[in-house]
Amino acid sequence: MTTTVLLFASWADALGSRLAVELPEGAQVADLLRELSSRTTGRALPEPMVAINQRYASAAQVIRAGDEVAIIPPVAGG
Amino acid sequence: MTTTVLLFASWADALGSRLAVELPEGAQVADLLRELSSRTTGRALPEPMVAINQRYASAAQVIRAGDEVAIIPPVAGG
Amino acid sequence: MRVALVDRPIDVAALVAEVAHPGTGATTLFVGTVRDQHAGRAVTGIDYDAYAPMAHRECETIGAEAAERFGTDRIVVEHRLGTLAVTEASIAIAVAAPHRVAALEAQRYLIEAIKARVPIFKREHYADGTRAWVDNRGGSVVATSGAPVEGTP
Amino acid sequence: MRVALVDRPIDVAALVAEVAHPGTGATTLFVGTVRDQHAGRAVTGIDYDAYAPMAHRECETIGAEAAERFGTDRIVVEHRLGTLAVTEASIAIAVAAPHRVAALEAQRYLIEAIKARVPIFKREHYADGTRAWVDNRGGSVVATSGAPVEGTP
Repeated sequence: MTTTVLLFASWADALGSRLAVELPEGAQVADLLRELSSRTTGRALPEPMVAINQRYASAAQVIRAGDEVAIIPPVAGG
Repeated sequence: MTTTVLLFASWADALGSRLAVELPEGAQVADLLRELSSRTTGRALPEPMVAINQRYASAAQVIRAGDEVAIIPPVAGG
Repeated sequence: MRVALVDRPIDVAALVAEVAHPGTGATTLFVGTVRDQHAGRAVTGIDYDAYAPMAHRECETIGAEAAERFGTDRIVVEHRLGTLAVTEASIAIAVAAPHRVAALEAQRYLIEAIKARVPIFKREHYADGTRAWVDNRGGSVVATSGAPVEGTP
Repeated sequence: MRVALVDRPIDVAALVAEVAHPGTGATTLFVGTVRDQHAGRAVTGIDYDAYAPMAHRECETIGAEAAERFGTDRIVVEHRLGTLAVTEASIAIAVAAPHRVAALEAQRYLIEAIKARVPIFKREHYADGTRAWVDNRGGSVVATSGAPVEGTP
């Protein structure tokens, strides 16, 4: 299953603002974060939240085909 | 000692906005309030604060000749 | 820090501009306005009266307290006196500070202290033509004028 | 209740006017502005970026929470995106309510929740030509661009 992941701020600087990631069926948010960490080894990136379909997701949430997945670094609004 | 007393809001409606009150030397704020109460018997006036020279005064503060004395009903600023 | 009792409409945007500074990251504005009702009665306007010299002095004291306590002197307070119509501003308080907590807490300190301590008085005008002095201790009516008064705004 | 992400200057006076209503007695405005320094470094501007559809949705959720919790839907939030100069407003929140406690507490709830939850990101521009993403967890710098960048405002 190929999932398109949106990235922002320092994560976008490191990996681009849109990334296609191959994940097994039934993959969870934690699996995605492990995969992304392997691509950023040695870089000082802040631990992100993950949103699925524009809502914050837990580490155990399963990613499904067609989900809008986003890597959200610590926010700075206001 | 004749003291000029400034009055506001409901107290001004009842007794006028400026009143000359005869007080003995050494009279305290409490004495002034007693004197004014005797002039407003039967009227539903709220208990006021007293200011001397534009500062809130205690019941025991002594009123001196030349003091600027004011009767301050419950405030309503804001 | 600036405080003023004014007898013309308050320009709230001007107050916000007045406290602006490159070193501030947060600005708060509080505006008190005349409501169309109070304690279940329809209100058409309010007269604000003051023991003006003491009210000015007490506002200055409160402003200095807030400046000291919250670490910013970028504070402006204007309180209007006279007869106000519904929706008009009776008070505006603008505060700017480097960080938001100071700006938020100074704003709250200022409005609470002004409401509790500054010798300003208000008389509400009701839709039935009567008027009454009210206060900030829960807003109870403490005295009502007898007959309806002409010229209620 | 209205929330918006905007790419032009925020007109704070218009926001205050937008929440006005004859039934409200208190209006609060919070404005966040770009400071000229942060963590000891001279700041010349900030880029605000967002995960825009989610940021808008999250602002609407927070606005609805505040409306429910504080009993007023006279709430307007505008957050600006793009490159802002020092003193420009990044966010403005206006709230009007019948009584001051609701207007003050809703304002604080809104700014705290927006700062904690809305996916908006900022990159500071420093006087030395560098830029860095910073966040709201105490404002620490979390990543710094390598070389100085041209065109810092």
